Amino acid sequence: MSIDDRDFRPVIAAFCCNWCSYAGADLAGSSRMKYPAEVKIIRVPCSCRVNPMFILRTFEKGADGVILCGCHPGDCHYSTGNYYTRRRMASLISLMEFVGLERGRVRVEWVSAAEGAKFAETMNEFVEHIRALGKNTRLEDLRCKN
Amino acid sequence: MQKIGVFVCHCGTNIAATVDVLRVVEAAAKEPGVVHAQDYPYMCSEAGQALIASAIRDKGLTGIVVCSCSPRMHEATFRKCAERAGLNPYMVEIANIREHCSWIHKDMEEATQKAIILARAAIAKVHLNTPLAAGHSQVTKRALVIGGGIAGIQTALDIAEAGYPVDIVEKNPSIGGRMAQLDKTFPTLDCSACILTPKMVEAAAHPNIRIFTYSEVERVTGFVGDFTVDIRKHARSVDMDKCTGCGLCQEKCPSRKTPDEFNRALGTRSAIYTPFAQAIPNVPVIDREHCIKFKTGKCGLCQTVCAAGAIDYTQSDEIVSEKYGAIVVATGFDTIKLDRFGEYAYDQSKDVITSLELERIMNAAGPTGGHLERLSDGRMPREMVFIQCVGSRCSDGRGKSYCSKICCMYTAKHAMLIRDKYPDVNVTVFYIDVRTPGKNFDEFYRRAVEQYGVNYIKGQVGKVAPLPDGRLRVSGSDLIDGKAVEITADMVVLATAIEPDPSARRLASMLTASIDTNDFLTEAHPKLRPVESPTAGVYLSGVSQGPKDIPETVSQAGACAAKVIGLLAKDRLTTNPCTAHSDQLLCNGCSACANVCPYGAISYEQREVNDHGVRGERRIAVVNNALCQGCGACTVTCPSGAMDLQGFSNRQLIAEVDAICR
Amino acid sequence: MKFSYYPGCTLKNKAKDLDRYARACAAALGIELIEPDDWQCCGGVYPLGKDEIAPKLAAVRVLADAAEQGNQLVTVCSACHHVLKRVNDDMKNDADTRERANRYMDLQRPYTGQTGVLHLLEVLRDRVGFDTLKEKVVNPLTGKKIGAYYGCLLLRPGDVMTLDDPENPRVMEDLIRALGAEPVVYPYRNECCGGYVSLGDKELTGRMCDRILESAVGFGAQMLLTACPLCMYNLRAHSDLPVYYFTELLAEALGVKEAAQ
Amino acid sequence: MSELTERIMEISGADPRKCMKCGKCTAACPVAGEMDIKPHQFASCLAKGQSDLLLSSNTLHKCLSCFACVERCPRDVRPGRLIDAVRQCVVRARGQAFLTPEEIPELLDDELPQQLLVSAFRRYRR
Repeated sequence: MSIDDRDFRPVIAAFCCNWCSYAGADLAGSSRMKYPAEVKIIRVPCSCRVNPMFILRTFEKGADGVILCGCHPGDCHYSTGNYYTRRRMASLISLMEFVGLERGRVRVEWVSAAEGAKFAETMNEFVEHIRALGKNTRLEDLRCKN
Repeated sequence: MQKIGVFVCHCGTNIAATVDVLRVVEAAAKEPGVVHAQDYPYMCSEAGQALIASAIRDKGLTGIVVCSCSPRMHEATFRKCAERAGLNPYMVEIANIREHCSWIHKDMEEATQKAIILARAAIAKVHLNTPLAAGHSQVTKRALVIGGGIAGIQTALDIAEAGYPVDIVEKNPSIGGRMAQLDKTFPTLDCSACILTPKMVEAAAHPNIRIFTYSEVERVTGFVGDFTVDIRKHARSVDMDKCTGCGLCQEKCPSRKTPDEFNRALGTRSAIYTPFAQAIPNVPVIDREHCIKFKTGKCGLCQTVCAAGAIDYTQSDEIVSEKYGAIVVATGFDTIKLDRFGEYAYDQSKDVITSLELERIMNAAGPTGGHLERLSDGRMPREMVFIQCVGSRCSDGRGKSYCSKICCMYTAKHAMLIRDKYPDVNVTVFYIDVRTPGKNFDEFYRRAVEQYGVNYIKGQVGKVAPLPDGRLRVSGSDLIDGKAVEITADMVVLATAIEPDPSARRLASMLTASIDTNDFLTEAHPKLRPVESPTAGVYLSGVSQGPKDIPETVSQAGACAAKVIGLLAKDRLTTNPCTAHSDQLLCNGCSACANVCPYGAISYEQREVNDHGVRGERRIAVVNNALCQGCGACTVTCPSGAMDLQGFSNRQLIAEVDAICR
Repeated sequence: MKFSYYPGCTLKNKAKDLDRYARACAAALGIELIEPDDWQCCGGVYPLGKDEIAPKLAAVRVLADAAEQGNQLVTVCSACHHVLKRVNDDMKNDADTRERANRYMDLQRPYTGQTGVLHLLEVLRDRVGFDTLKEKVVNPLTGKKIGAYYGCLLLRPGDVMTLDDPENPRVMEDLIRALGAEPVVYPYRNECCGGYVSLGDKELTGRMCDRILESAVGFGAQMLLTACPLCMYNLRAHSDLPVYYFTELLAEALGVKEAAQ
Repeated sequence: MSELTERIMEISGADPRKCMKCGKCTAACPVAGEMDIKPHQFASCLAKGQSDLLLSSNTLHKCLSCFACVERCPRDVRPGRLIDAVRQCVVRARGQAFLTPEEIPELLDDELPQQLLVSAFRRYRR
């Protein structure tokens, strides 16, 4: 491992639904559970608000990993939103694989408002995984960089 | 160009200890459009809010960003503050630099960098915010309480007393719940039925309360202030208006072998039955699964003996549809199944019982007439062993990881009552910890030890082995002496873990109320909003939210009622303006959005559209703002990108993404 | 029905009965048992240390051989069954063991826990079915009151063995019932007999066996049934009660005992 | 944490800090009466970092690895694995055995199954 690798600080965006996962992240915070500062959370009303285009945009902008968190299937605040998420993301993930992006740069996780520990664990694991994958060079669009 | 103010909160040291607040202010001030940036120790305080208000007024701010705790905590506070200062409340964004930053990181540099990025994202978003106006909706001034135990009864009584109509839905033939099954209550030892029955009667007689027993919630639609609920009233096969409650049918019923649920299946009941003598309503139901008439067509004895002519075999389930402003979940608990705890021999010996079964054995109306005896041979036990934490505090996947909270106290109660009534019976309690945090609780437990001579052994039991002579060898450990001990007992009582009633899970999905990994309903905030669900208009009462004893349940039921009354007292509610809308120039009327909308909020209109000078009539999606809840499903489904969501627009979210990746 | 069959070292020596009757019963029930050409002792105990690889390799070899044949692997000895199932579980679920074992073994194809390991009792219950078995019984053991003795290795740890409820098992009782006899359920049937401690401390194993036997006799057992040669050794040393391998009574009921001898 | 404690946790893959001190392991152990240090005390000594106390315990040779403690532990501490890990630390360090091959012949009898010998040897020496 080169020095550069060790210093690699991935950019990771986490889309969290307001009702479950964002609250789960809050609980992780108020319980003082640690996870890496690389993770930046974007609040959305429901995981189904996340357009696959947002995720592609995030990668174009140079993010190394994107994680989308919503309520557990069956527990969606809007009844069915996360079912749409599940279907859309399954397609997106196969598409990303098809175009040659490393497996695992996009992840979908269900985290409830009560699962602060799961949120922290998931983030620790995801960041670790992205660190192992290294920098996202395949989708990054230099023209999009400021 | 917006004129943006950024306000960075120290939250005492909660934020400032890990985030260099001044550097965040400095960095924010350099962002385009930011004309004002400052920090303050407590932004949510009156003085902090005054700072924000004066900055809005003095500098003519058009949008503000508050870098502070979670928006779930204080977004509403800062929106109100902005409104008071003349700024549209939806021109406020929060950067969560506490829960999502200072509290989870240790390194100051790292946390400060992250806080700056979160602030930038919020600034980028607020640039694209537009003033929004909240709409209004009506409030149906009636509440629904699901579950007719002490939690549901107390909540219903308190709401009814405030003058609002309440319906209680109870799945069993009578209200009363678990408390009706208890013999005595701690820490005063008063008789459970004696203090519960008057409340049941009061609820039944209250002009504002309707009780649907033998009924279940089937469907819930709508939202806070305007729920529509379908209630299935199971066919009772007895006419509630005609029945006089004489009980003759139950006496004459020839089918008597059904396990009696009220007595935890320790005894049997007739097929036509009321669960217990003080049942409310005092009208029996026919259990069709066990009724001879329904099974074979031959019998009809109850109909013959009923002088009031109340028996009606032709009744069928009925669906009642009603509107409610608020819904209270009070579905209570059951004890866990013990099939994964074979070491305690619950399935192998009749004399190993759960504490709830002991309640029935100790109760005068129970299967043994209140006489303490072994269920195997009817003999009086001489040596009794209680085992605590059976299935509670288990993180190995067999039981529940939480403490069931009530077991230490009811075990002390049982031990004390037995020693009081039968001084010759030796009582040993195996415990891991005795937990008695409650008024007069520890004193109560100590009385069991000091006054009643109950033998408390600190240690868990490893095996209960039935012996050929019918007794039970209990192998436990005594941690104070550091050794293994064995007691030959006549009866073993298991303080079995409690879990939410199985109906809670189904109900939670119907109500879109969140539920935790143990199936307890989640509260909106664990400390500050303990009786509200995160789903507006849904409230939590009793054990459905977490383990509780009776005093706590009653307090929570009252608190829950106060919240419901607060809601029903309003004539109208402001609605969330963060709703979807379609761009009529982009919409091609394909119906994709309407297909995914869970609220039926999208319809189509023929509209005259001027598309770059070309006039024509088009089919356009129209969102009903009163129905739209703002999930955003339609925005992603729309193939032409015509649908967008106010407050979380495509451009706003992309601005946040860009700011984070910068 | 065709399975790879691992007898284990004890069944080739002191516990020949357990093996002989197992083969005879399998044949009578239309089960083909194929013994691999060369196998080694499984080690008798499962190595508990997470860093121990070498003592697991003999088991991996047998498992990998069954995988090559495309068979599931059947055993009758409690100890072999215990070791094989647990090593297989490691090969399936513990990446470190899997990787290191494969590096040592230099197999044609890497082994990743794909072989299903079954105790003969599981085959009887889940493949043959006790109802079918009952129909094949020619000498029902009517009137016999039999206590099943499971011991520790067969059942625990329950999440890996998955043979039965580790605290309140019933597979042997169901077998006894299928053979026409009456099972005697007694609470100490899943408590340890003392195992290999009897090598140095016969007194201790004596006390442990006494407790088991006292319980079995107390509930009316006239004989005991076991699947483990070590349990057999310890129980016989301390009991007047006859102790049989389950395969022997099965052979008797199926009418193949004489022929097997 | 001492190096020894760390080694024991690594070899056992079990975590004594999960223990809630209920004593169910000792209660479930069929030979707890013979042990100088009981199974629950193993977990607590390790959690406190007093692992050296355990090295000379007779528990190392009394434990049958029957897994009653492992099966019944409500916190998934797996005391049986902890005991075995300590035992391994002892035999690995000492390079000598509780039982030597020379001692074996006089312990044998005609009925003794091979399984017993193999098991005992695996457990008692390395």
